[in-house]
Amino acid sequence: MTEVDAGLARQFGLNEEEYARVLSIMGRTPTLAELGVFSVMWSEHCSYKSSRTYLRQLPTKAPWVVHGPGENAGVVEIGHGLACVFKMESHNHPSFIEPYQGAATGIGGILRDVFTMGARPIANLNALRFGDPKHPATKRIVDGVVRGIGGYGNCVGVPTVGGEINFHPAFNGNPLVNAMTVGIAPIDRIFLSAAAGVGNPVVYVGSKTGRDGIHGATMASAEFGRDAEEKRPTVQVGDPFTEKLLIEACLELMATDAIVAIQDMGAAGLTSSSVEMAGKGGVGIALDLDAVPQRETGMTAYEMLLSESQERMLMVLRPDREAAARAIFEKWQLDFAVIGRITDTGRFVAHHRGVTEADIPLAPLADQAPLYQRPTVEAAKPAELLAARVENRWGLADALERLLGCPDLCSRAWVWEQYDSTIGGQTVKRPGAADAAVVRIEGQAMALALTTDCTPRYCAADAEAGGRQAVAEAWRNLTATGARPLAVTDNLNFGNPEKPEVMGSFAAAIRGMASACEALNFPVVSGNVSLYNETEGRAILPTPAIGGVGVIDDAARAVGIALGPWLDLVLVGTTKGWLGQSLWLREMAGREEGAPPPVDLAAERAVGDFVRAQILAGSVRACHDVADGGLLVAVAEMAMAGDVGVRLSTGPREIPGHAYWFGEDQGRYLLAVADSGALVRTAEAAGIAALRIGHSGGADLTLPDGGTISVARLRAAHAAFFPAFMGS
Amino acid sequence: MKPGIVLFPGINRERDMAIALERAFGRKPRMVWHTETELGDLDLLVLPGGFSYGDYLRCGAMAAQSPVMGAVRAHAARGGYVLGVCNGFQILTEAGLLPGALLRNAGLRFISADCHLLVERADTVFTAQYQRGAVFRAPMAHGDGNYFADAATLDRLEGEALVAFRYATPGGEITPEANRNGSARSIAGLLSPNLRVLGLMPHPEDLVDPLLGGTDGAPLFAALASAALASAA
Amino acid sequence: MKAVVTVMLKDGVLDPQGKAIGQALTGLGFAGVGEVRAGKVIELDLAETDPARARASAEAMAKRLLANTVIESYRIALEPA
Amino acid sequence: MKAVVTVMLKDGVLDPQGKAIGQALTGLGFAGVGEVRAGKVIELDLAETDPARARASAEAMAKRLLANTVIESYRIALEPA
Ligand SMILES: Nc1ncnc2c1ncn2[C@@H]1O[C@H](COP(=O)(O)OP(=O)(O)O)[C@@H](O)[C@H]1O
Ligand SMILES: [Mg+2]
Repeated sequence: MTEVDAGLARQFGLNEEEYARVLSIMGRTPTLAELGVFSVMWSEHCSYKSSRTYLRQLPTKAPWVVHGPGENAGVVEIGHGLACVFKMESHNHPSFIEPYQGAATGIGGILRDVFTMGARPIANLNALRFGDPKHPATKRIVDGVVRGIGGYGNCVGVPTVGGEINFHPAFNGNPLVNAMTVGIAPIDRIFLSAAAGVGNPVVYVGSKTGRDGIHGATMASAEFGRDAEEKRPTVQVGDPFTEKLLIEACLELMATDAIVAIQDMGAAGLTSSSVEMAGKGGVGIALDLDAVPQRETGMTAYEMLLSESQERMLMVLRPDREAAARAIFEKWQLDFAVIGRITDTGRFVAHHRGVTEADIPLAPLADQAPLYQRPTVEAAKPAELLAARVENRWGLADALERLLGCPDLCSRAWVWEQYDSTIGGQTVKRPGAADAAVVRIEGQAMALALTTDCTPRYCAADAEAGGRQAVAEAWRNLTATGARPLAVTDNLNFGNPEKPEVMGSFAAAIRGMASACEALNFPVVSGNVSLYNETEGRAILPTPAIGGVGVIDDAARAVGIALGPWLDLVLVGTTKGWLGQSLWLREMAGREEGAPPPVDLAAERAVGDFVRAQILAGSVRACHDVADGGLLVAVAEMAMAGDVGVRLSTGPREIPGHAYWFGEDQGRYLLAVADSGALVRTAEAAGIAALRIGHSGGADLTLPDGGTISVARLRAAHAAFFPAFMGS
Repeated sequence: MKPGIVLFPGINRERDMAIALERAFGRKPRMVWHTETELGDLDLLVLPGGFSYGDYLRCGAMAAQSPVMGAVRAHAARGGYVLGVCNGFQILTEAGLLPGALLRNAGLRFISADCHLLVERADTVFTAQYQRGAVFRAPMAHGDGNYFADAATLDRLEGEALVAFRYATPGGEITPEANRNGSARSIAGLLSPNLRVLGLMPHPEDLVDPLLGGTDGAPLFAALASAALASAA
Repeated sequence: MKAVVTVMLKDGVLDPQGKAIGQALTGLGFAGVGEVRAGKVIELDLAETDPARARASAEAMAKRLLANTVIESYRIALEPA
Repeated sequence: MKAVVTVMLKDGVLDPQGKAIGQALTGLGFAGVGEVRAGKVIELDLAETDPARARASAEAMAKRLLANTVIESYRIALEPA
């Protein structure tokens, strides 16, 4: 039997002070299983001990918000008696260890967070950050992650409709895989996790429990004797087939009145799900571990409590509905086992082979969970890089062709063609067709607009500005389709929180996000924090990934980016020519400097509301926000999508050409309309900057510096990178 | 005729198919569970797309063994209509209702993209509302759509004109580039000798609504629906 | 007993996976790699203890489900459990 | 020589495919089917004629490419070509 002491606690990730607190709560030395429970519940992942104080700063309320942070996923009302349920979650470390399974199980986990609440998943998105394409590991990781996302998502039959990809050396040893799932539920049929009803059965459904991904500490402790080998934590393997059955079985049961509470078994599996359910319900829970469906022989209580086997759910049922529920799960060929009861003791109790392996008071386990105000140091904000100080040696055509071919701007078709984006028969705007994916709601005229956004290089230069920009860009991408932005989920990926400069960037990013969410009335309803993302002791770029959801009442009014012939292109929003941290500066001048482009939140809102109104009025044929790469890249993207040329007018004299065409000033949109005169007049009347910059037609981009380049050639440059890099 | 959709565990395009059928027939298709053996008065059986049994072992292999397939076989033997799309096509070949097999895509990757299909026969109940030689667009979404049969079988299929659709360019040429999954002779869809069983890899059911990018797939379901009227009359 | 069923694509059936593996190996600098074929192996724990009967039932399983004889051939090996 | 590399998921690693195959076989009425594990087999024609060296290079190929040793284990068998 393993000796439990401060030393073992340390291996389990609990420091002296935390272990002392465990002793005082228990009033005795905890058992191995109890120590395991404390260590996972008080881990950064489950307790948010470093981030909690900051998360409180995020605005989480709006009239349409039904459930904000605190549930398995956020819930917003979208009308017609329906709610949209969504969340984003990271699977960064598993995806580095085993890219295919790491990414696949990440999709499975976020799907469960959404259907746990009674929602049918209707769309997936994924925000990915990879290392330098030249780094030897990057290709293998890209291949595995993309296959894994497709392998799981395609099989469960949820369309993958969007996401984003960046490459940067800071992610060489630590890729980011952030997955987002969006589901739809009747607003009066949302299921929560708070357990209730003393004596009610606690039911386990789904796959059997194995020794998958058990607390890494197990491996560290040598005391496990002879059969240590089999007890090693094993990589979790996803089973999308079982997940699909689990979705259908759960939704079938949710149509009845059998469920009192339900919770997916995510991180720290049985432990966190049962502790959270009982804790939230203010009741106790007693588990009989002998009843847990087991895949392997000789599993200990410790192993069953900490196993992270996938495709499992925990439910509290009305006792009189147990038989009916069992029948549903048997029909779907899934395990169904009563493994415990709800009690009135306020304690978490686990019995195994006649022994009480754990008996923990729930209130202190939650209330006395560690909470840290970690020291922070905020980096000095870089100064603005004046366009005049950046010399330009390239013609517009050459620069454009090179930018469109660079890893951060090139076509992602190689990736999204491995994701089923049409299943469900509701995908109105597929990947690449619009700034946000547009997915109609079955049986309704309305559709959801969905996007994920973050610009890590901006966050690295100025975390507060970067956090603000990420939220603003998500809002802008939804707006550009004609949708009304509703709320966001976020995935805060940062380095080691014990490093003051990392915690400083975390604090600053939250501040920036909060200011934008506030100003844009775009609350945070769910999210996830992933810390300790480090490469050889060097932190990743701060990456507060934002998942945005909007609604458009008539899907037929949604617009994409594809430009048609004989239309005017109108730039809406203000351009100064901001080259700092721009892709042009990095790719052409080889410099990563300056302050990132600032976001004027008041202007952002005014311009966005104006653009949305124009789209809904029906006069806009295509719309694209101006983002990475700047104005000329945005024009080229619209031209390539519509396979039509554009003749561009010369920009304002006072701004250097390269700064005007490649600067990344925020809060701008390109609108394609038949009559720019009318649009410009309405804009002026509304005090919004609007300028006709070109007219579509022909097969070439005709540039103001006299250069010309064919759309076909741009497409070739745009399409080249991924197939060449991945060798297919 | 009355349409029914056969559901196997892991099937996931049944909703898409039900929407397309309801649009054309004006009534909801009946859903048939894989354990059912009595199909009642159904006269069109649709095996939809998805990942029956997770596509584990071989796509469609386990579904082809399920109880309902006995009834599907009997239905086909009686001259009943059967449509298999994607996984449904794979199941039909595994069950021996259509010849050949569907292998991993030549590029070894899942392909989710629109393809163009050349209509080889317009004189079947499935294709009556297309013109022979016409080209229509359909989304494909599969990892195992690479049609294979031995040379003799292929020659027989060609000889008996049982190829319904081939992958083609938008202009209707048969080229290797247009045949992205590497199918033998660019075969995308196949008919049984009595022309009452059709299997195809792409998804016409996902292109029946202008809002979703076109209605190229609608004629297939409209043809079935009007055949339904004819048979009812 | 334990039955190991090995399922390979028949000669004449294109094996893109085997081909890709072969190219990758050569690309990694392994010399003298000729043809490469990729297949499946299914290991079955059978209650049956009589080799003949174990083989017969593995045979039946292969015919019925484990192999698609249109494209695949199979071989069966028995091992004591 | 010919090297046959068999790649299986390590013990304890979930094998969804094996599980589904096992259920299907039982469903088809095959009695006494216990655990089922599914794996890959790669057959390599090697120019190498010396068994020891052939095994060594097959070993290297398995480590480098054929098996994902994070979740998979492999075994190698040699046959005269
Ligand atoms: N960065 C964040 N912003 C807002 N809410 C968050 C954030 N991180 C976590 N949350 C919320 O905290 C709760 C717990 O998160 P998590 O542990 O990821 O849930 P689960 O265990 O169900 O995946 C969830 O309600 C989640 O939405
Ligand atoms: Mg959860």
